[in-house]
Amino acid sequence: MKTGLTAIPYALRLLLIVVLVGLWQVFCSIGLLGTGIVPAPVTIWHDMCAVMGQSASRAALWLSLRDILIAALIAGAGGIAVGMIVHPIRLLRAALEPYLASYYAVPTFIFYPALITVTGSGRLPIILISIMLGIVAMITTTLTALDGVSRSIVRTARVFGLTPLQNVMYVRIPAAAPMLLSGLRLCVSYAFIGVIASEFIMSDAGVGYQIAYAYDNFDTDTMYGYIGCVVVLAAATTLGFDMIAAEPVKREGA
Amino acid sequence: MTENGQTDVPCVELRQVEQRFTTRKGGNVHALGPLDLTLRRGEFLSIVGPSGCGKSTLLDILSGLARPAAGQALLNGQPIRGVPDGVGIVFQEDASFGWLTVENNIAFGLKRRGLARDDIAARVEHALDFMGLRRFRTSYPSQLSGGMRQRVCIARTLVMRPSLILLDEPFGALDQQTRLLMGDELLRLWRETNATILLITHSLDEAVMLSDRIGVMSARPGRLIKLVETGWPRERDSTVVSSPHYGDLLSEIWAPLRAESNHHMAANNA
Amino acid sequence: MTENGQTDVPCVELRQVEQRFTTRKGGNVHALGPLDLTLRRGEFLSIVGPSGCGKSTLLDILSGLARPAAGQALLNGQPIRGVPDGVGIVFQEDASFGWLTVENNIAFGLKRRGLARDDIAARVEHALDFMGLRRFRTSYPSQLSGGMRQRVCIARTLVMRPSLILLDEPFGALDQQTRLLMGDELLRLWRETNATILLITHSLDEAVMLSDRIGVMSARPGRLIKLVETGWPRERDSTVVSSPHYGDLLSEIWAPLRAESNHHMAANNA
Amino acid sequence: MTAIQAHFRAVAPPVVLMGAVLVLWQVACWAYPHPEPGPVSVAATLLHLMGKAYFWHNAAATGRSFLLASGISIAVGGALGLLIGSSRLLSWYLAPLLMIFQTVPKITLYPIVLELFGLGMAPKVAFGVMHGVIPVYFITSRLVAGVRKVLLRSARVMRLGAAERFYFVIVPAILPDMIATLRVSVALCLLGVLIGEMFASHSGLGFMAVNAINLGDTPVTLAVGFFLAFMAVGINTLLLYCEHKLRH
Amino acid sequence: QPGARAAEISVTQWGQSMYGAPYAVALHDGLFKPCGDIDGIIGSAGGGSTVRNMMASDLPYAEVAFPAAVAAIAHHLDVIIVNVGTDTPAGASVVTTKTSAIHTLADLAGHKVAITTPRASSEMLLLMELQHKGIDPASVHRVASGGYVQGLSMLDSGEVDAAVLIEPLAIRRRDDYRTVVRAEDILPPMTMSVGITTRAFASAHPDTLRCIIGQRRKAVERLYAAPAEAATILAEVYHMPPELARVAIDNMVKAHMWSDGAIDTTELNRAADGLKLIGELKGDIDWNTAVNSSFLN
Ligand SMILES: Nc1ncnc2c1ncn2[C@@H]1O[C@H](COP(=O)(O)OP(=O)(O)OP(=O)(O)O)[C@@H](O)[C@H]1O
Ligand SMILES: Nc1ncnc2c1ncn2[C@@H]1O[C@H](COP(=O)(O)OP(=O)(O)OP(=O)(O)O)[C@@H](O)[C@H]1O
Ligand SMILES: [Mg+2]
Ligand SMILES: [Mg+2]
Repeated sequence: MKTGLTAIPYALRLLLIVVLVGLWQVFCSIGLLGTGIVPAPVTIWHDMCAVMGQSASRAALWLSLRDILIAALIAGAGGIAVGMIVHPIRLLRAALEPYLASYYAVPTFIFYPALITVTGSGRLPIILISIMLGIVAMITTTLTALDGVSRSIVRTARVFGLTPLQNVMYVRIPAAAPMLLSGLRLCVSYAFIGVIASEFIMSDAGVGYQIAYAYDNFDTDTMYGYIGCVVVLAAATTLGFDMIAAEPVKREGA
Repeated sequence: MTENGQTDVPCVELRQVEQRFTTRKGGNVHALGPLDLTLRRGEFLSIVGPSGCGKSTLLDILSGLARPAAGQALLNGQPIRGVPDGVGIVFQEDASFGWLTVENNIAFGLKRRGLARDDIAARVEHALDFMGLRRFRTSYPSQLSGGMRQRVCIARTLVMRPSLILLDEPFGALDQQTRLLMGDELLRLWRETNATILLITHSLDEAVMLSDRIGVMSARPGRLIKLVETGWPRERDSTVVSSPHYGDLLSEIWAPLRAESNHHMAANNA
Repeated sequence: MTENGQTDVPCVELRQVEQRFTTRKGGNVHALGPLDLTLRRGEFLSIVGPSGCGKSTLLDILSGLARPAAGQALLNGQPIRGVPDGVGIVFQEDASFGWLTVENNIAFGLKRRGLARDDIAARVEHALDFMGLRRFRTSYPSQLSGGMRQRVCIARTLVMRPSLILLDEPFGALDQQTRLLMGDELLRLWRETNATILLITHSLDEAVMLSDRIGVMSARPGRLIKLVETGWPRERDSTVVSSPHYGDLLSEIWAPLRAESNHHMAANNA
Repeated sequence: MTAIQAHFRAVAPPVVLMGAVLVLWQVACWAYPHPEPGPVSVAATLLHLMGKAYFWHNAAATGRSFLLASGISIAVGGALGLLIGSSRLLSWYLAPLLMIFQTVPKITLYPIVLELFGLGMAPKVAFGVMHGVIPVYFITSRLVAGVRKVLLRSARVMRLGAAERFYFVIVPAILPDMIATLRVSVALCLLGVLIGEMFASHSGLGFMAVNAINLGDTPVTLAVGFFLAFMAVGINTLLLYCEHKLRH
Repeated sequence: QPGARAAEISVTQWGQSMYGAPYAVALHDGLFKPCGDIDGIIGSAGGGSTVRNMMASDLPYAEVAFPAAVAAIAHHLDVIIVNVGTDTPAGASVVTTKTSAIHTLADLAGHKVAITTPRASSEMLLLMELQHKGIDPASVHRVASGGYVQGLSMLDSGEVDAAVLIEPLAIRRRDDYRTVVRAEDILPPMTMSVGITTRAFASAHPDTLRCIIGQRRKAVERLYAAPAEAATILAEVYHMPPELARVAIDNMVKAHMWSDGAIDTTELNRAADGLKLIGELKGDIDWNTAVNSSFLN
């Protein structure tokens, strides 16, 4: 009963997406949206099915997905760790802060050629670039999250005489959890962008490469098939993450 | 031991303690002192004073959370370095852990200390009853009112059975009637455990009603301008309010405070 | 007009007012009532009650910020719809505007109402003096203590010269000594402006000391369980504390509250 | 005196850190000869470039698109944030849609952008906006939702209209935090503009960078990268200054 | 201002490759002035994106790599070939490290060679070279690196034993590597880049097209007539070191890289065969419909 009630808004949310996609289809059908710009959803759906029907495409998708996951996990964990370490060291933090804030203006993949002379080519530089993209968001969020932990909670931890590790495990991380989750969400989205954009620009495998390849070869159907897959994946991770994150956020009375 | 249960053995000694802060803009704030104060083992001492006079600062020094800028702070004859064992503190602000249920909040310190499960469970049960939190044991702090949350913090401190309890305006979030009841509970607890209690409060009634001694602090930089012995017996509760001595004590601490406040008001309009 | 300045003309009338909330999880909270209350024009009425009993909810209804779920709320005989003219309210939480200086905070409402510059300046000057804020006129709220900020909010409301002043625990952030002084100021203001005042407070002393009448509310859903007439003359101040009648009044409102609180404690442990 | 000291305290740590990194990098280059250039040669290249008119021509092209993109992002994202953030219902339904858009790698939408905006400055600006607008929206809506209820209630009691409430209460209440977090979103606008320049352009720093990459001219690539980094830090510092001015 | 479509010619890899040299000269000398309001050359990431950029442009004329043009035609885009840009694979090479044991194409057997991306022209040329020398393509492991610079990095780190390369990057890095084979030494002339436009534009503005192609031809003539001067111009327009531009131009002049525009079906077919070799092209292309040579004079 209770779960049934709380599921209703989620269902309505999904319904809204369905309705919007339906409208898009209608606009395309009556010619309000030129097919030269974006194809109709039904067309894209067919393209997606065609793409997913090939084992090579599934492999490409899986390859990208795997690396997105690896990058998101490393960036997330690493970002939290770095944030935790930097936070109490005031000087270090003051030194890092301006760079953290302006970090995203520099297109990371400019450094790709320089990077592969160090790392070699293949999937490693792609994963590294994605980590580089995501980790800064995680560090920043961790710092903000730790700032948000109230002074009295930090002091309470001290009064209980916790070891630094206990302090992190039992107080800081749980206290910062709701924000850390939103940071992780950012991390996933950056990992997505990092992996697929790197593949698009300079790789030879993965969904991003397939999109670029199809684009270069005027294979519009395949291209939209892959783009559709990427959007669906993005939507699934976003909504999925929302549902996972909802519980701790609600508990903390946001 | 005197007849009211307190001893003459010093538990805490402050000698010419001072505290200063540097503000972010580089200014210097003289927040406290110089201040001399001796807390006798087993006594119940309250501190009252205008807001911002340095009461919380004083507690930070006693609990080892901050080192004084000048002077000495001794616990059982030893200089206080870091948070000493056996000191419990309840902060002025809400310090409940939002990610834990009420019972897990209360058990937190016990678990970290590695007590036996049974022992933890027993102590938590007792604290839940004691603080009137039984119905909320599985609630999260965000589902409680500010007053309830403060009770959780008090319970979390008391289950550790500290021998020195520092309370910073613990009932600030409660309504007056609940404050009175909680005060009675605190007195009972104090008698049962023989702990030394230092209570900081804004409420003169509370200070007069509960304490063996009351310290009155000046406006910032806070110094002790009066130290009043109430002379209540160890067995007492909020009914002392009706004793004639109560009014005398109240006016005895009210006079210097009123002077301080007026002085302050005047200064602010200068 | 009676000898203490209040009239028998009803200013506010509440008839069988009730309030209910739907929680996010779909539950239903009966927060208030049914409650009947008449506020006479020019009187000073205080409301005390356990926390969470619906006092702030009641104020929301009176100020037109919320519509009651049942019953009627009338101001000067008219149903309250939206925020009526001439009603000033000071909220329980800090409502000062962090981006404005103290004087601009105070002038805010006057400026929005488009008063003449001179008039605004004069009123602000007066409020600064009145509230002891002169020294802080160009400070920003973040540079003030919680108590000072609350004074800013009071000043901001009073400069509008409301005929009905609703105060929700306005002195909560102040220390007791300052509370008493502020109470005296409030009485003076009340006499000068002939406003009707409804004061919500946790402090029984304050209620007894300041009011013509005191309403005692039950635990949630809050109902009026007692209405006590103090009988103080209009010319009064905090010295009434020493009158013998004071103690009687205190115990008269304390008795039902103690019962409520005990009842509540027991219920929480059920 | 103290003002200068405080200033020094704020500026010194990042400068020292950057210095340390550069020195380490240079030492690594000496110790371990590598095709990659060290900071000295990158700095020399940058100085050389900065003496050239075409470099500034490119920088100005990027700057124009960036300003336009951030302006649009802030206006549109801010408006969306104010609108959606002040309504629980709207945010429940619209926020996930926008978040999905945020997660989609914009680069895959390049074909559509080209189709819609053609060539020239428009697609670059569009790319910048696509990168920046959602973060601005998220920040604004989070801040608007976070405006303390009591302030809004005060506004109602003062009988302010909806417009007055926005203008006199909500906007000033969120402004300092807004600027604080805008620092990150305008950086993303710049990124978007640069990506646009890498795909179809004949000017701009992104165009320069991609040419240098394909010509294997690492010093120029890094010089452009560092110039962009300096610009980003500069913009960031400027916004930080505004934020401090606004925060009391 | 935003929204206004640029009247620009699209040239693949503008600023990076030698395809653009005639345009650099023409632009510098104002040769395009009689052709209307052309305010510059727009570059692009190469491949199909140049075709797309062209189609999005107000002046749909572009010089694109031949495979991209073929792909566009094969996918029934509204594109026709109107002139030839370059007709030799000159500038493409296979390089290895100075210390490598690989000296000839035959030595590549059993080794790894970095190509840019699968089925790109770098792979095509490599396969054609192998085919020409009668070496089994399967014996050479082709490793996709993602780009020429990346290929060199892989070579440096020992992940591959050789890498394909093009000029001018090859000239810039010539001291670091040893050339194993140069495409122009093995392969006969074939079409490498072509000028394309849309049918709609061709029928609406035949004069503009004629003008652009004619002026480009003039620029090519100047290139061959005064290479040193052209190198100075290229260095200025591409912001390239003059020395690099000089060597690059000299090499290209020697190989007679730039075509005057004339379309030779044999050369088209040779290049198309290469595309079939890598599987980019399945059937034959009907040059009669894909090519319109009426704008050549
Ligand atoms: N970290 C700090 N930096 C600068 N000033 C500080 C700091 N901590 C406290 N102060 C200042 O020192 C003074 C004493 O603060 P403290 O919190 O001890 O007062 P208090 O007596 O506990 O007040 P209240 O009754 O309001 O709780 C105040 O004026 C406060 O502004
Ligand atoms: N919007 C709301 N949704 C659900 N419940 C609410 C809402 N507002 C108030 N309540 C509940 O209604 C009851 C009355 O709240 P109210 O704030 O009026 O109490 P109060 O008497 O002012 O308490 P306090 O003395 O602590 O200020 C509380 O139990 C509160 O949890
Ligand atoms: Mg304090
Ligand atoms: Mg309330």
